[in-house]
Amino acid sequence: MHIEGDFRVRAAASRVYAFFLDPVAFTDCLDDPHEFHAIDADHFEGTVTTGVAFIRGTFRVRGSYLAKTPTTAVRVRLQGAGLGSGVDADLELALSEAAGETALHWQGEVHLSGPVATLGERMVRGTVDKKAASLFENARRKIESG
Amino acid sequence: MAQPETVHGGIGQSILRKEDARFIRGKGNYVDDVDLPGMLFLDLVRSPYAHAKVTSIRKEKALAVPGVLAVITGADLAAAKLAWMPTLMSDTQMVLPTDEVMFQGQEVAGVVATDRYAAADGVAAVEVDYDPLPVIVDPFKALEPGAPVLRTDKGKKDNHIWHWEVGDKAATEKALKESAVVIKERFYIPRIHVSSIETCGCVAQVDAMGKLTVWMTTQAPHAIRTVFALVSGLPENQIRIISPDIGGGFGGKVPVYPGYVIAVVAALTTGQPVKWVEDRTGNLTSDSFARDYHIEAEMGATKDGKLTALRVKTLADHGYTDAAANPSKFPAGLFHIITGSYPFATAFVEVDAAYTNKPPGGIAYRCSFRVTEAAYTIERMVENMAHHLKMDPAEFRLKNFIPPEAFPFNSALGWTYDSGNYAGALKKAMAMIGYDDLRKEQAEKRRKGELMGIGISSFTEIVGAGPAKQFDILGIKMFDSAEVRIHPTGKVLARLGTKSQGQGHETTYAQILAEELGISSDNISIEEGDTDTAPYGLGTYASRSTPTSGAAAAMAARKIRAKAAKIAAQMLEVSPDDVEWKDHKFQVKGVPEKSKTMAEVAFAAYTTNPPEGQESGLEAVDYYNPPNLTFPFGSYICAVDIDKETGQVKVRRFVAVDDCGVIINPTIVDGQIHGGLTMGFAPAMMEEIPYDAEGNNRAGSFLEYLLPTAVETPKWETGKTTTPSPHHPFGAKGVGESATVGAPAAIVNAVLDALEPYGVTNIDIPLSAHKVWKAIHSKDAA
Amino acid sequence: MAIDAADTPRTPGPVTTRTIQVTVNGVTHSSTVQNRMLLVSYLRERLRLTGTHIGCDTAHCGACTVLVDGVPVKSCNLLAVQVDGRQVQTVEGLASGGKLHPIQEAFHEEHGLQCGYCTPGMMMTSVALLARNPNPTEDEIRRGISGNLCRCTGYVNIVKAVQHAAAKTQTSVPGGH
Amino acid sequence: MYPPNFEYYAPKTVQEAIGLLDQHQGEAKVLAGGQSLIGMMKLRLAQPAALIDINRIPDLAYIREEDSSLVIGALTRTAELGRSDLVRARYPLLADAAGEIADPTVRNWGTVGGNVSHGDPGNDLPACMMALGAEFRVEGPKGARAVPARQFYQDSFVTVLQPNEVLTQVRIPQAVPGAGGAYSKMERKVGDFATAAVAVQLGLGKSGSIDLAGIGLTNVGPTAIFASAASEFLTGKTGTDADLRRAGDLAADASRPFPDNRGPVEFKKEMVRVWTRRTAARALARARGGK
Repeated sequence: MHIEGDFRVRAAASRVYAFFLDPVAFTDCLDDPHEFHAIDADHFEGTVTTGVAFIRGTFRVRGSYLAKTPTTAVRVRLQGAGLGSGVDADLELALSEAAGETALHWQGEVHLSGPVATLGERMVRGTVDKKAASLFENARRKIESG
Repeated sequence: MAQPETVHGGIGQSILRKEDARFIRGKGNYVDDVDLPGMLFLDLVRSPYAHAKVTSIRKEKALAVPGVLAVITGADLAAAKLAWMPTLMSDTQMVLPTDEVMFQGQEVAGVVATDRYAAADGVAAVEVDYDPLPVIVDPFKALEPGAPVLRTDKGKKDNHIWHWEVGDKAATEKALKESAVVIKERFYIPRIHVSSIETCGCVAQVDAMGKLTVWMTTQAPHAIRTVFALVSGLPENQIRIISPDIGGGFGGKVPVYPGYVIAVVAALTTGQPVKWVEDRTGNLTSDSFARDYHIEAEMGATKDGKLTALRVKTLADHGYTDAAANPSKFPAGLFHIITGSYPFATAFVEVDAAYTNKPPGGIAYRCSFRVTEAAYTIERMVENMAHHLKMDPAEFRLKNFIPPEAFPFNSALGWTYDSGNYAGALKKAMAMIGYDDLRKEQAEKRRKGELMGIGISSFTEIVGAGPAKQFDILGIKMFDSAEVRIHPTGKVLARLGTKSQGQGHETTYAQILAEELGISSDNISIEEGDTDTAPYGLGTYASRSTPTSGAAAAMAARKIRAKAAKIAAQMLEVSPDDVEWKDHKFQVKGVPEKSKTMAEVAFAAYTTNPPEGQESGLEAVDYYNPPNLTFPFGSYICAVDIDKETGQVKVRRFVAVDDCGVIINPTIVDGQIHGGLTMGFAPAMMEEIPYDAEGNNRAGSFLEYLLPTAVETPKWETGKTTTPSPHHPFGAKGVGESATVGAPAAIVNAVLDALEPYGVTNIDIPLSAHKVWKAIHSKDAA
Repeated sequence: MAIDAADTPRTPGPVTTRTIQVTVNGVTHSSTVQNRMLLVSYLRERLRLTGTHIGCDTAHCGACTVLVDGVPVKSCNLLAVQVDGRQVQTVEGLASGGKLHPIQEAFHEEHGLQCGYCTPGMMMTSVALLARNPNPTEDEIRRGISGNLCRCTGYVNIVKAVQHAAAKTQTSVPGGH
Repeated sequence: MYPPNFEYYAPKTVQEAIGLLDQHQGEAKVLAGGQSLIGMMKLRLAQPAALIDINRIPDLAYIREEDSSLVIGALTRTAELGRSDLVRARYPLLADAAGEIADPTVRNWGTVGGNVSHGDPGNDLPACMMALGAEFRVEGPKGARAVPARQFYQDSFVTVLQPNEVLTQVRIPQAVPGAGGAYSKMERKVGDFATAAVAVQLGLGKSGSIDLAGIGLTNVGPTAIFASAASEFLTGKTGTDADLRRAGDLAADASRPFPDNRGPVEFKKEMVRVWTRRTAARALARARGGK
C-alpha cells in the first residue's frame, strides 16, 4: 500500500538530512517499543514490537540506505520479519529549504506478505499509514526541539 | 442385465455400503488416527514471500524451545541429495530450498518435536532472512521478453515450459475462413483447490530391519512406493506404503508433497516414527492446484447452424514447476476431448505452459486430466454460437450432436468414442425440467424486466486411463489389477490396485465379484491400499477404478470360473463341454436341476483331487489393460434467477441426466453425481485462489476459499440413460467426475442467457455477485 | 508417549497447565492439560477418541463438532480448560450398548456419507438439531447443518438422512415436504 | 495450527476478573466465547500472556426487560438471542441478526458481549446495537460506566474499552408500539463476513410518520458505522419509496469500505444503498404491524 505525507520544520535542511541519516535517532521516533543499532554507515538493524489492538508481534527489522543526496533526498529500505510474515517498506524523503524552514515530503510503498497479508490484512490495514504519520510527526518535534 | 436368478448384492442393486459400519461409529482409520509409541511431530516453516533469496536460516532459538528435537533445512537435505525431487511430469521440485523460494507458503524448514504444540512453537522460533525478488503471477507477463527468469537452476533462458499441439492446423485455418459464421471468445478458468475435508499427511516409521513404512494420504500407493524407491535409493521391497481411510481425494492426493519427504527424512534421522499433518492454510497455499488455463477459442458454423471447425489456443500457468498429474505423453492431459459431443470435421488445439511464482500443480479437481477445461470451453462456445445464430440452444445441440449410429466415433483430434446417445440424454433432461414451459416463463419475465436464465451443458467425458500403448505415468503403464481368492468355505477375499477415498469400493467391487462368481457380496471382502498385500496398480483418480480395476476384478473372476467349471464337471460327472455357467451356477446343459454352486466347487477345489493337469485352490490375478477409454456423457439443464440490483445468482433448478453405461450400484452412483455437481457448482459460483501483485495467496483459509454449505448448494435433480460401453467387460464406464466436468458450463450458460438483454457474451468464473452486477451495470451505462 | 511429554509444563515461570474434570460420553476424566490444549486435541490425543476430526483450523468446516452440555460446538475452536466440569459427547458416544443411534442408522440407510470424514461432526450437529426440532423442513435442515462442510455428498443424502432419523425417532412422518 | 501457551484464570466474580486484567496491564484478554480470539491465537496473530475466562462468573447470561429496557447479559450465547421468544416477538432486528452471525454451530458458543466488544468491523451485532441506540455497561477498577454503542468503536479492533475493563451488559431501549426493525446481510456464503449488511430500526409516531430512526452498517468501514445523516433524514418522514431511496444514498455516502475479494469500493457502496432501502422497507412494514 502507498503511504505519503509532508511536514515543514523550522530547521535547516542539513539538520533534517543529518537526522534521518542517523538510524538510531530516526527509529527512535517509533511509538512502539523498539531497539535499533547501526551496523555501518548504510545499514542498521533492530526490533520493534508492534501491531494493532491485541494483534501484536515483535518484528526483526533490517534497514539500509539506498540513496543519500546531501540535504535534498534520502531513500531507505526497511525489511521486517515477524508473525511469520514480512513487512517491507521503501521510503523516499525529499527535502527543500526555504526561508529558514525545511519542507519534507515523504512517500513509500509498504508490502505485506505472509499471514499478516493473507489473514491479518483486515486488522492491520488502515493502521500502517497512521503509524507512519506519527513517526514523521515525532521526527518533526524532535528536530524542532533538538 | 436382469438374470432369471439374481445373486444378492450383484450388479445393479442399490445395496447399502459395507464401509459405513466403521465411519458412522467414528472408527474410521485416517492417517491422523495412526498413533505409534514414541511418535514425533513435524511442522513446517513456510515462506511469506512469493519470490526471494533465502539469505539465512537460524535454528538456535527453535532448538532451544522445550520439546523441539530437530530443525531440518534444505542444506541438510542437500547433503543427502534430497533437496530436490522429480515431479510426475519429470520436472524438478524443491523439497526444501537451498537458495530461493518460488511461491508464498513454500516449505522452508521442518521442525520436529515431541508434540504438535511444541513443533508449532519451534516453527515460530526459526529465524529466516529473505531478500525479496521480483514476483511474476501473470503467465502472459512471464512470457514477455525481458521477464525475470525463474528457473535459472535448470539453465532456462525464459519462463516457457513446453508447447503442445494436436489436430490439423492448416485445414482448421481453411475451414474457419470458409465458415459463414465464426465466433471467438476468451475464457479464464482460475486456480482452484480440491480441499478435501481431510488435509494431507503421513506417518513415517523405520523398523529395526531398516524397513520404511509410510501411512500416507495417497490415491496411488503403489506408484508412490516406486517413486520413493527411485528418489531415496532404498530397495523397493524395504518400502511399504499404506493408504488407510482417506478423507476425500479428488486428485489432490496424487502428488508427492515435500512434507511427506521431510517426514521420512525426519524418521530416518531420529529413528523414531514421525507424523506430519498439514494444516488448512498449508493445504491451500502449497498443495497442487487445479485449472489455471487461459483459453482463446474460435468456432465456425454454416449459416443454417452446422458446426464446421474449432480452434483453441491456451496458456497454462503451472506455477514454478510442472508438477501436473498427467499421463506422460499428454502434458495438457486429455484437453483434446474439447470437440465434445459434436462431429467437427476439423479442429486444432495448442497449449503453451509457463512458469510463475505460484505453487506447482496442474492436478485434477475431481476431473480426469484437463477434461473440465475442455468440456467447459466447448459447451460455452456452443451456447454462444446458438445465441449468435438466434437458435434455441437445445435445438442447436440436437441438430449438431454425433448421432448414436456413428459410434464408435473417431473425433477430429484422435479419440475413438466408445458409445453414446447424446440426443437421448438431452431430451430426457428437457422433459424432466419442463424446458418449453421454462422458456415461456422466461419470455414473460423478460417483458417485466426480470432476469431469468436457462443453461444447457451436453458434455462428453473421457475416463478410465488407460490403454498401455498411450498411457503411462513416469513410464509405468496405466493398467490396473485385481487378485481374487475363494476360500474353501466359499468366502472371498479380493485385493485391488486402486484406492477408495469415499467412492465405496468395498461395496461396488464386491458387487462385481458377486455378479461374476454367484456369491453374495456379504461374503466378499475387499482390500486396497497396502503395497505389501495388494497387487500393483496406478490408483484411483480420473474416474479410472471401475474401467480398470473393476474390469480386472471381472476378468479375474472369469479366470476362476474357467478353472471352477472343470471342477464342477468332475463333480457332476460330465465332460467340461457339457457344463455351462447359468443363473450364477454351473449347470449341466439342458439339465438345470443338475448344478453346483461356486461355494460347492470352492470346497471341492481344496478337498478333492484336482482334475487332470489342474492345480488345487481357487484364485486368480488379472492385470487389466483396457482396450480403450470409456466416454460417459450427460446433459444438464440449469435455471437461474438473478437479483438485478445486487448481482446475486440463485440456481432455481438443476436437472442432471447422466449416462455412465451399466451401473453397479445406483444409489452410490447417484451420490457420486450429487457430490460431483456440487464440485461443479463451487468453482462456477464461489471458489478461486487469486494472487495479488506481491504473490500473496488471497484465499489461504476457508474464510476466503469458499466451499459451499448446504444452504448455497442447489437441490440437485438427477436422471439417467444407459448406453453400455462395448469394450468394458460388463459395459460400465467411469462416473465419479462427470458431474464436475459438466456442471459449470450449464450454470454459466444460464447466467449469460439471463443477461442476454445486456449483450454480455462471457463472465469468467466464479460468478461472484460483483462480476454479475458489473456486467449488468456497465452495460446499463453504455 | 508424545502426549504425556506435553503434559509437563515446558515454559518456566507462569503456570501453563491446569487439572480439569470432564465427563466424556458418560465417563469422568481428571486430566492435567496445558492451558492452550484445544478440546479436539484433548479428545483425539489424550482420550484417543479419534472419531472427532480436524478439517480447517478456522472453525468453518465443523468436522470437529462435538456436543458440550448437549450443544454442538467446534472443538478445534475451544480450549480443553473451557469444558472443565462439563459434559462432552462425541460420535463414539452415540451408540449405546451396541445399538446404533437412529442418526447413525439413517446416515447408513440413506447413503448420507462417502469418505466419512465430515460424518461424525455432521451427525453430532444433526442429533442436536433434531433434539430441538423433531420435525424439521428441508430448509431448516440445510440451515441447521450449514456449520458443517461436506465435499463428497452434495448434502442431498445428508438431508434425507436427517429426515429419515426424524421419522425413526417419532411415529409421525418426517417434515420437509 | 496451535496457539502459544498462556496463563489461564477462571474468576468467579466480575471484580476478580477486573483485578486480574489490571494486574496484567494489557497483556491479558477476556475469554468469553472465544470464537474469534482462539482462532487468532491459533494463527499466532494474537499472543496474550493470559486469558481471563469469564464463563465461570454466574448471572452474566440473561435476556429480560427491566426498567424500560431490554437487557442482555454479556455471556448470552448469540444462538440464545435467536431462540428467545421475547426477542423474536418484540425485537425482530436482533432476531434477524442472530440468524446471520457466523454459522449455527459458532453461534452456540459465541457470546453477545464478545461480538460487540471484539471491535471486528465484520461482526454483525455492533451495527445492530448502533441502530437500536443501545448502551454497553463497562466495568473497571473505578466502577461501572455506560457507553453508547454509537461511541464505542474507534478503529478496526480498537474500542473505548480499556485493557482492565469488562463489558458486562447490553441495554436496549424497550420496544414500544409502532417500533420495527430489520437486519439484512449480503454474504457470499453462510459463515462469511458481510459484503455489506444493514440494520434499520424505526419508530412510528401517532401520525404514522417516522419519529425515530437508526441505521447501522456492517463491514463497510474500519468499524461498524452509524449512518447518522440517513437516520436523521428519515426522522419525520412518512417513509415513501423516495424517502427510503434517499436514506440509501445517504447511508452509501456514510460507508467507507475497503476493497477485497467481495468486491471493490464502488460495488460495496452500491450494496449499502440497495440494502439500506430494502431493509428500511422491511423495518417499516414491521413497524406498521406486518411480520
